[in-house]
Amino acid sequence: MSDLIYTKGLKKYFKTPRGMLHAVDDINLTIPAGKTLGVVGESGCGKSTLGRTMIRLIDATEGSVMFEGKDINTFNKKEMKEFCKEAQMIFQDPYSSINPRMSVAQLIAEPMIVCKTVSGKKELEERVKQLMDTVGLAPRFYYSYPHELDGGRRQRIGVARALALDPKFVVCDEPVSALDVSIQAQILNLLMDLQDQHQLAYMFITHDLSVVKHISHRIMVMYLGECIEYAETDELYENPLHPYTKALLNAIPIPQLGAKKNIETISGELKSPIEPAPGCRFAPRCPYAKPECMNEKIREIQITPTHKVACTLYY
Amino acid sequence: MYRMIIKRLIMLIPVLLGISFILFTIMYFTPGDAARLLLGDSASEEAVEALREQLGLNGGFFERYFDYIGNIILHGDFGISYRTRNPVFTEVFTRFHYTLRLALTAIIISSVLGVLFGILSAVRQYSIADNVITAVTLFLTSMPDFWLGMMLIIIFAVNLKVLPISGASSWECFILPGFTAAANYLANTIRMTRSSMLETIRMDYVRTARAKGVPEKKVIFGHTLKNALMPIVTLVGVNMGWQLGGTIIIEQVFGIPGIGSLMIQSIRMKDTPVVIGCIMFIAFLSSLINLATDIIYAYIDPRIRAQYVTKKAVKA
Amino acid sequence: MANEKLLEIKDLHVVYHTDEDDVYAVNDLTLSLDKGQTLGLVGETGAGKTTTCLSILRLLPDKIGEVTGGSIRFNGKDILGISEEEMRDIRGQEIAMIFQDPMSSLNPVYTVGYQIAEALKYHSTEYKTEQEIEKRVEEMLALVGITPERKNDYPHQFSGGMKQRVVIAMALACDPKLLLADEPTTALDVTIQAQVLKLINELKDKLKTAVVLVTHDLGIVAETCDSVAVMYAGTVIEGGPIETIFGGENHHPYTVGLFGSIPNLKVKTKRLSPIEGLMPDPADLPKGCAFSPRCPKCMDICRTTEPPKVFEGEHMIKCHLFNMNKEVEA
Amino acid sequence: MMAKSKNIAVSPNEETHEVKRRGQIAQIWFRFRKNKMAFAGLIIFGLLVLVAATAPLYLNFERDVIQQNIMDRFQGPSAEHIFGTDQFGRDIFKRVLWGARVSMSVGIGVVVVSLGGGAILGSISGYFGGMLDNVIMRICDMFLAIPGTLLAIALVSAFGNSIPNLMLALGISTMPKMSRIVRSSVLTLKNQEFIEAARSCGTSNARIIIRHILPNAIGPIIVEGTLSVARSIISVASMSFIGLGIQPPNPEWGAMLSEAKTQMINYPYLVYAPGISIVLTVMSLTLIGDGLRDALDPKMKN
Repeated sequence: MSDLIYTKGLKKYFKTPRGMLHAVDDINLTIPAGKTLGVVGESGCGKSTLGRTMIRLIDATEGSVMFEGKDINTFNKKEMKEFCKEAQMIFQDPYSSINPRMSVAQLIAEPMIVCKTVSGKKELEERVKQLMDTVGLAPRFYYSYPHELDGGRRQRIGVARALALDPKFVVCDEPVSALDVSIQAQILNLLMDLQDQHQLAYMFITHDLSVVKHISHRIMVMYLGECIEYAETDELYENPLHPYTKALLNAIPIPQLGAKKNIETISGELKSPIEPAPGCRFAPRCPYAKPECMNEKIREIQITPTHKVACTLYY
Repeated sequence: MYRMIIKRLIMLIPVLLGISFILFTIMYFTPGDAARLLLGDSASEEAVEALREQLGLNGGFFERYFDYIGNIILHGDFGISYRTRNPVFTEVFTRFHYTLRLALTAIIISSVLGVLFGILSAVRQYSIADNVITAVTLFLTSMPDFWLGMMLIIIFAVNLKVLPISGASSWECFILPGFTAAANYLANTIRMTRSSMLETIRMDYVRTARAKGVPEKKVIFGHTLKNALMPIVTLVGVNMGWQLGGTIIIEQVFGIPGIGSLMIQSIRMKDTPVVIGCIMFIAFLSSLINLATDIIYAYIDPRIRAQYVTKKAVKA
Repeated sequence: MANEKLLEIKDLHVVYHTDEDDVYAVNDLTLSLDKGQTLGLVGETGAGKTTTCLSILRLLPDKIGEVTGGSIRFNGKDILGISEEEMRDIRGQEIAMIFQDPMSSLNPVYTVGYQIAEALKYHSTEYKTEQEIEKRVEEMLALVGITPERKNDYPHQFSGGMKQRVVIAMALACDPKLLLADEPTTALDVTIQAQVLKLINELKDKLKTAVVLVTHDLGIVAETCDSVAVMYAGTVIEGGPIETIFGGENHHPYTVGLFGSIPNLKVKTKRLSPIEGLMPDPADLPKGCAFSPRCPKCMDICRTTEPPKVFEGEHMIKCHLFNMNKEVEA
Repeated sequence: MMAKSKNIAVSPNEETHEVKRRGQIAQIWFRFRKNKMAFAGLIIFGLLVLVAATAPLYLNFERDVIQQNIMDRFQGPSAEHIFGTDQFGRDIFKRVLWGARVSMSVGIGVVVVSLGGGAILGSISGYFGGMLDNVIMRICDMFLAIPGTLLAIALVSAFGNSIPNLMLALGISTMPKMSRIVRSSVLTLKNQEFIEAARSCGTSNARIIIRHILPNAIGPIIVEGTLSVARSIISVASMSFIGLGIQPPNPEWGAMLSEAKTQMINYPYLVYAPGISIVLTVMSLTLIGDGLRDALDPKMKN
């Protein structure tokens, strides 16, 4: 299995008036071609920032993102332009992520015009129509403006735009969380079909554990900027190790009668990732916290070749 | 809190310096010679030259500017008026109380009536009262204040003969100018109050208050107004600042010898120290008003209060 | 206790008059809820769930929202018929409501203690003096798991989950008979959502409050509700005790679609089976059954005639499919 | 690689369901026209522009507007002189008509200066941020601390009294406010996800500003521009009124009022026509501006 993209010790810190905000802290991940890595976490855990550093929409503070063996953080302007064709992004909000003053055709054509991947008007038009067909937008929307379309169709525009340059890697930043369940399922199916057809690698960012299970091959669980558990999807759901992962799984309501009688909850809420204390960042909420959790940086323990966890319980 | 006030006052210094520099530059490049203007065309060249020397008008641009600023910083001396040879301070203060009286009359009229009508308009949205208020507002914003002043003079002073035409000798003299100066700000205050109230009324917490069964009066004057007040406080503060320097034309219409008239005279006579002095004084006052606005904010909104408190706590 | 009707909505119609169109938000909605029971109101955005709750409290936006037909009976009283004064007594005291976004449901310029006390001040006969009210506020805060000393704090000093706890304390302060909870956990993170749901579950059992829980999440319904009403385009298309919705054989095609759209944690599915198409425009509803354009089992009659309510014991389905051999309500 | 694929997940009614389609401009126009007040404003303003533009066709500037007829001075309104005559015996109606030309063109000129400068400064400041933004905004703050009328008076005295200088002076004195408005609308847009989306496919800064930011910012800028023409007409009149704007005998409305000022106690009718003309023009522009604002962004309406 070839690794299309991987990171080494990736960090992104932001300066704030109250100190350094550790949005992404020492992340190591790999995504093979044609596979999906799900990134799960609650709001404020740094998953969106991670997604943006993966395609260098934001420059990393430290560490590297290796794409096909080259570090994207060292790319110059020209190399960046080439990289743009390989790595694209689908955004969360189908309303604010689409320029309201451009027609559907213009929106989908824009990346191809910017990157000059097509020659001639005719080819461009054909390509746009083909893309619209691919993502399931009827041809009659060619001249429509976004305000005439609903969230689901807008998100299809976002998908078409991301695919326009024939990328190998797409970061999907909560692409369905703003949509209703029935529409959500349509978009999820579309993304999965496209992956099969085009061998796309996805980084699928979400807070929804049931969605991520459905679409991912591997899953990374994040908490306050750190990766706390990293495993193959089935392994993670059958045998969650980290207390936070367990709590997350436990917290999802199951739409079946009697699926769960006792809701066990963890107490407390997410702290801010500004100047975090050393040690496990989950420790203040963890029911199993021990004194050593608070002291040193937690090591990642390799439980099986495909399952890592950062918790003192498994030292 | 005190820390915030002191910080704000210190931040004022570069702004005042910047203003003085901008104005000094403009005045420097204004054609005409203050000494010649003062002595008139009949004066001899020697006399003009002597006066020029005396007033320090012969130096280069930077020399004169730094002289001027140096005197302010070192001696607190804002210079003397070329025209009257009085200290600038005296000039400003003998005139200022007229402007202040006019501005206060206007600000009281515009704020009190503005907030009242604004609330009425918002609470009874789309009613006849709302439509009438909106129409009057539109009319007031479309009127040049000097024309309104002239019309008021024609109606109340010429035809009805109930109020004086011009002057500043008694309190009655300030009624017409006060209303004239208030007109525009009144319209702004009504508009702002109305839209701020309407925006706040739609907030979830107002709906929550209603769902709790809080009486409608309490919902409007407690939950809504207190939150809607923020932009209104800002507007009143800004209006007050503008009023102090913005009554120039109204003073002309009603013949009030306030600071506005002083400034126009001084610009015409190239009386640079007075022009700069006046405007720095007004800018300083406006900043104090802004500061007061922010303090009122902190009083109304606990979130802003908390900002000041935490800042202090972090530093301490 | 059971079978004592607390809330009965019959044939409710609500229209919003906007500048451009009349929006038919609620159409022919019928619901009922027994004392102390929990009803799950399920549906997607625009199904009319929130509008239904606001109609119960008579808090539809002034001059825009209008109830054009039907009746709402609460505890035997005709809510649509009583005066505004009487209605205000009901609000907060007998029916309380929790809104979706805890961040904006609390007034930023008042302390949380004051906001909880407010409902008591205007209604309660039990807590009259200042001390009694003060004590009740502290009691309520403790009940939702917040230390009573925090009553003098302002909303901005609380996190999202804590704010929602304050909102719950505020709603329950007067011991209402009915709590309308409009997506109370949607704005919260999963772990916090679990905490708040647990709290609501515990409190409703303890205080014997009836709850209408509005949600789009079938999982939440399964965990908390006694009965369910599935809404689509402003009307209930399927309803009944929870067992009949989550079990049983006959279901409305929309309900089937909803279940098919959710990726299930417990069952491995390769592909989701979503409902095709979109929610209809409530200003321009299709003729006949509102779901017919999206329905995989659509028949000719569905496009022309409004489907009848078909009953199977307490289980109701509003669909032509089941019309054939069951008793029909005229 | 991108093989032609069959439609995935197109809903069955995708082809049949007809959506309401209207061009964007047409839609704005539709909403604008529904607003009766704004539409009335547009008609009034249209008429005023028509009168102003065609004035040379039916008026002779020298003979009708400037030439003094001392014999006819101070004639009250009559059939011959609808608004009467002024102290030099000139027909006020004709002067007011011609005055529309002056007032409107100078008012628009002022806005061209302030909007042009403000748009450049504001968009640079908003888009690039950092030090540059800081410097530009601090300078704006200083200018904003000086009362606008006064700054304009000082600038006119420095530049010398002429129509282009007046436009420049008033333009500069309103430029800081304009910069701030443009800057804040650029700042809001800059943080939208679609700008990020554009950057994610390597779009250059210039293209982002031209293709993505300007088309979205243009609406509020047009609204602000319209309202600002209204305010400028008042400012120009005010400047003329205190003798620092357009000079007599040129019939600008403010200048006419300035001439009338000394006579108004005896001849109040001198004050009516020029003043009402200002009110009418400013009001129609305000109505248009407000109407445009609502039409461009229906959510903002209340």
